[in-house]
Amino acid sequence: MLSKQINLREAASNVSDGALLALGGNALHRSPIAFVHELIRQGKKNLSVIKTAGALDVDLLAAANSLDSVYGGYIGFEMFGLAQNYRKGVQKQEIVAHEHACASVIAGLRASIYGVPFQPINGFQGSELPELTGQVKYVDCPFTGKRTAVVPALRPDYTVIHVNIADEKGNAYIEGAVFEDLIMARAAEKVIVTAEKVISSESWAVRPQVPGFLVESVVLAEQGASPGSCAPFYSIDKKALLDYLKNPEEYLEEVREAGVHVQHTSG
Amino acid sequence: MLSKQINLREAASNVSDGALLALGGNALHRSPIAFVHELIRQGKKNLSVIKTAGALDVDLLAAANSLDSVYGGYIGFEMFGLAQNYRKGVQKQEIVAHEHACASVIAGLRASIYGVPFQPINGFQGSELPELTGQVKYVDCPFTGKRTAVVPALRPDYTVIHVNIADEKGNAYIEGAVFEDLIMARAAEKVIVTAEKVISSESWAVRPQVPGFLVESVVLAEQGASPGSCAPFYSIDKKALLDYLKNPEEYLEEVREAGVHVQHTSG
Amino acid sequence: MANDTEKMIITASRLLPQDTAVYVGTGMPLLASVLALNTHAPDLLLVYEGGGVGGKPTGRLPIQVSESLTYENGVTVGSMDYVMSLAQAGWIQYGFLGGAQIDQYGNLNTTVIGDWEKPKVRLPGSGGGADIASLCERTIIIMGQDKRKFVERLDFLTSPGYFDGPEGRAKAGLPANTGPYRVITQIGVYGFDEETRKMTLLHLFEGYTLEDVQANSSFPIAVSEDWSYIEPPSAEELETLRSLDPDGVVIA
Amino acid sequence: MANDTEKMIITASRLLPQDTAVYVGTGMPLLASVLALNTHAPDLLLVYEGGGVGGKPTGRLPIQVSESLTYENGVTVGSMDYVMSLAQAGWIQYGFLGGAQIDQYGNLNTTVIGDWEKPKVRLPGSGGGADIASLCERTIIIMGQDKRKFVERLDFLTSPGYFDGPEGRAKAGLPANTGPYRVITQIGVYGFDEETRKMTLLHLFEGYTLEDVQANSSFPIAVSEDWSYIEPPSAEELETLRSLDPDGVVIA
Repeated sequence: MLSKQINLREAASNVSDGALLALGGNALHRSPIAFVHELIRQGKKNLSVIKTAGALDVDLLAAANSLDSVYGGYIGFEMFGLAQNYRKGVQKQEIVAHEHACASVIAGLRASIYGVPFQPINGFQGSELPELTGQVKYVDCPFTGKRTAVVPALRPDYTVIHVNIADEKGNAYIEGAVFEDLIMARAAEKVIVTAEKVISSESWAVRPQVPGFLVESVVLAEQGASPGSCAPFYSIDKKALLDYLKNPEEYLEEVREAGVHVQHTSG
Repeated sequence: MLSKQINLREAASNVSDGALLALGGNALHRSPIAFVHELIRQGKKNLSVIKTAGALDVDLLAAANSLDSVYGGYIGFEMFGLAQNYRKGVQKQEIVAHEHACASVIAGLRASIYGVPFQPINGFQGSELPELTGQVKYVDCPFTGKRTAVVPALRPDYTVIHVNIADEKGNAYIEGAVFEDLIMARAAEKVIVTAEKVISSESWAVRPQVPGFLVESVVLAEQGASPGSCAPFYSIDKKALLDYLKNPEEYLEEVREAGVHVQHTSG
Repeated sequence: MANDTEKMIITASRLLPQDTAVYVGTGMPLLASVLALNTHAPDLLLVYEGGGVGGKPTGRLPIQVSESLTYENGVTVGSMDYVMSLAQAGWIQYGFLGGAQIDQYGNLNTTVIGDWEKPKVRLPGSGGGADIASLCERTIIIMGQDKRKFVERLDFLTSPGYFDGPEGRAKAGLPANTGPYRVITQIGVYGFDEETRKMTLLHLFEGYTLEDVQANSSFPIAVSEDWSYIEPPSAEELETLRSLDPDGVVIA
Repeated sequence: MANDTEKMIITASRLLPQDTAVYVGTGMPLLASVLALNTHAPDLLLVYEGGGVGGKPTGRLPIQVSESLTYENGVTVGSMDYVMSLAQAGWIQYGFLGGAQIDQYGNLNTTVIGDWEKPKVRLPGSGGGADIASLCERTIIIMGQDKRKFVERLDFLTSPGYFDGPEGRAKAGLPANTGPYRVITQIGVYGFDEETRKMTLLHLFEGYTLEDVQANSSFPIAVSEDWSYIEPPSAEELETLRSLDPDGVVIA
């Protein structure tokens, strides 16, 4: 079997303008930030993003004017405040917020992994979320008659996840919380894995959770979630995040000038 | 917190006649056979069983006239042949086969873990299975218009799973294949765990997959899946299985005479 | 002396009983839950939004629910799908909520200020809020109180409280015996009247008056006949809380 | 000399290409897949009904798909839900099926002999059959051939083939480019004519004649113009196969 390992530039170049991307990780944790940086360097346009809880990843794409719409449950920097560039983009009506909750994003992805066009969901009775962007409709259960909320399948063109370890065949291992990465990796048309370490498939000491046959390409990206965290390798780089929130333009300038992925830290 | 550990007799006595039971394990592997033996000793009547692939467990209940109906995908002894007592029960119309496939049983359980009354399922277009016992109906997807098969939620009164290790709080660990046990344990009203070993909750060396708060009671049952297998502790006891298939009455007699759970092997 | 945040967290933690499961989000809810675990409720089951179940972090607080510390000593390292499904199937008794706006029936807005189509301020969105609000038996809302936050009419209903009164949740098809249980602000603790499902003052923090309650709300707030002052944080509570957040990430 | 079972397994294994995913059930399919893995297709991905993905068992064969050996050297130890969902989402190219009855369009019965309401013989049921038959790109059916098994009309349609002809699967709403690919019996190998979707002889095992084909079927079987004899098992194939099942559990 040929190795699936390619470099970050090649991998990102496979993503077309206008693509629908699911991004792994959660909030400031284990998001594929190095990949997002590369998308920005390549000047991608009109991307849409699927993400349960987005933060720097979504906000960076907003700041770079690469973002058309978001299927997201929560976009913000948790205790560091609002996602200012995403916020402004939505307020200026340049970015469409497909109003979701984390659970409805997941249910939509779950529909795709089971090859069905929709999923019933409990917990959307009464919120104003549903009606606004058509992300929730109702059907009557044919067995019980119960009126039941359903969400449409979410099928990303690409899922991009950042993991602790991958091998050249695409097998991938995540330490600790997997978030929705394993679901995203099965819901997509194609999957790109970026990894802190790429090892030989003969040398696994742990059991990978993502089987390689689901994966199109593997990219080595050390510090690939920074300035977010990638447990247990590194924590959030608060200084870099606060610098970003203060001056996103300067951060973007640095990303673009770097030309290639650099191990981004404030230190 | 009080210990949830009780003995096999107490645990089985909580199951009422007419109860709907989900049984863990798959075919001849890691099924809660000791628990089934105890149900038979207590002369339970009119039970219904949910099981993806059933074998000795279902057939024993059929042989003991404890079984009213089965929601199952496959009932048989794999390469050892048909489930003769179940087969005869259905042929005599004493047992109702709610015609399912393994995947539709799982989808029904999945509906329960998500708190919804039904689940859409891919792969039932065209089989005659659906129409016969009302286990599959169709709805039109409100987003795509696609005609979509759906199955009703399966919500067991009790799920009974046999695991490798449990603790007194109900936390439980399965080695190797988990089959549908983790889904069953979340789909049920109540959960009973039988275990090869019961340890103190302070002494886990592995991470249990079933959180104790889902579990009503824990039972120590060494060789609790025998004459089926419980990897990696023991394999199938072929002689005992073949003896059963030749003479189920004698096997039942031994179970009843034992009075309590004995470590059942042919050796 | 405890500051407002500390008082609110300690008061929230006291509401969490032993032997129950609580759905835990970032910030004050996380601190309140871990504080309960370390004081009166050692068997409280923490279900972290990020996917951990039963984690009992030691030492410093995990400041975010996705942090690896939330798995420490826990049972399951799952996904958000896993923990959400526990709520969806009715396994979670308690949940925490916050919001930019609340109305008298405990409905919450975390989505937009202004019009949804052309928002004045775009907020983070529901996150797990809509689900928690819909599915947990008792939700505890923690938020600052002023006239802009305690509003007559939400700009957007993200997470349902009692809608427009006692029949609201049943009419919407929400599970029985669920809904907002308490609202904790810097001024006091509120419940929801069983008859009207309107917000009602139950307890005041010392230093505040009944006038402060109304002066900081755009809707009228009833006062329970047997309202009382909240017992101030004990030395043990305060000390434990501060040891959980030594850098003052949340409580500063 | 190879016996019928050995010949059928070896022939099945040859049909499995490199770099594809095959859904593996108990018995002959398991042996055929592991044989392919050990001969011409070392990168074949075995997806075991019991939940294992990518397992490459060494030494003796795991005689049942739920056995722990199916996880050896594998990637994922999942659940049946996991591996079924891979088929449901279209990730699995090849699947194996068997049956008590087959008709000329490759429809299969594993449910009952006789009437479903009052069966003469109750069979095990669908298992994963209905799904595999519906969802895999190419299914390979392995079964013994005689007039009782090759029937004009099934007693029950458990697992869909081409229904009643070329439009059947599309009409039923099944995914395009799926359906029965080959039927392997002790007599020969059959395909399904692209025009009619009727079973057609492609290859004979040595020792059998075209007359045997028809004499052992209750429906007429067309013969491909360029039918041929099957190359007998090589010494390597036979040796490898027997080393996988030294006790003759399946091949005896």
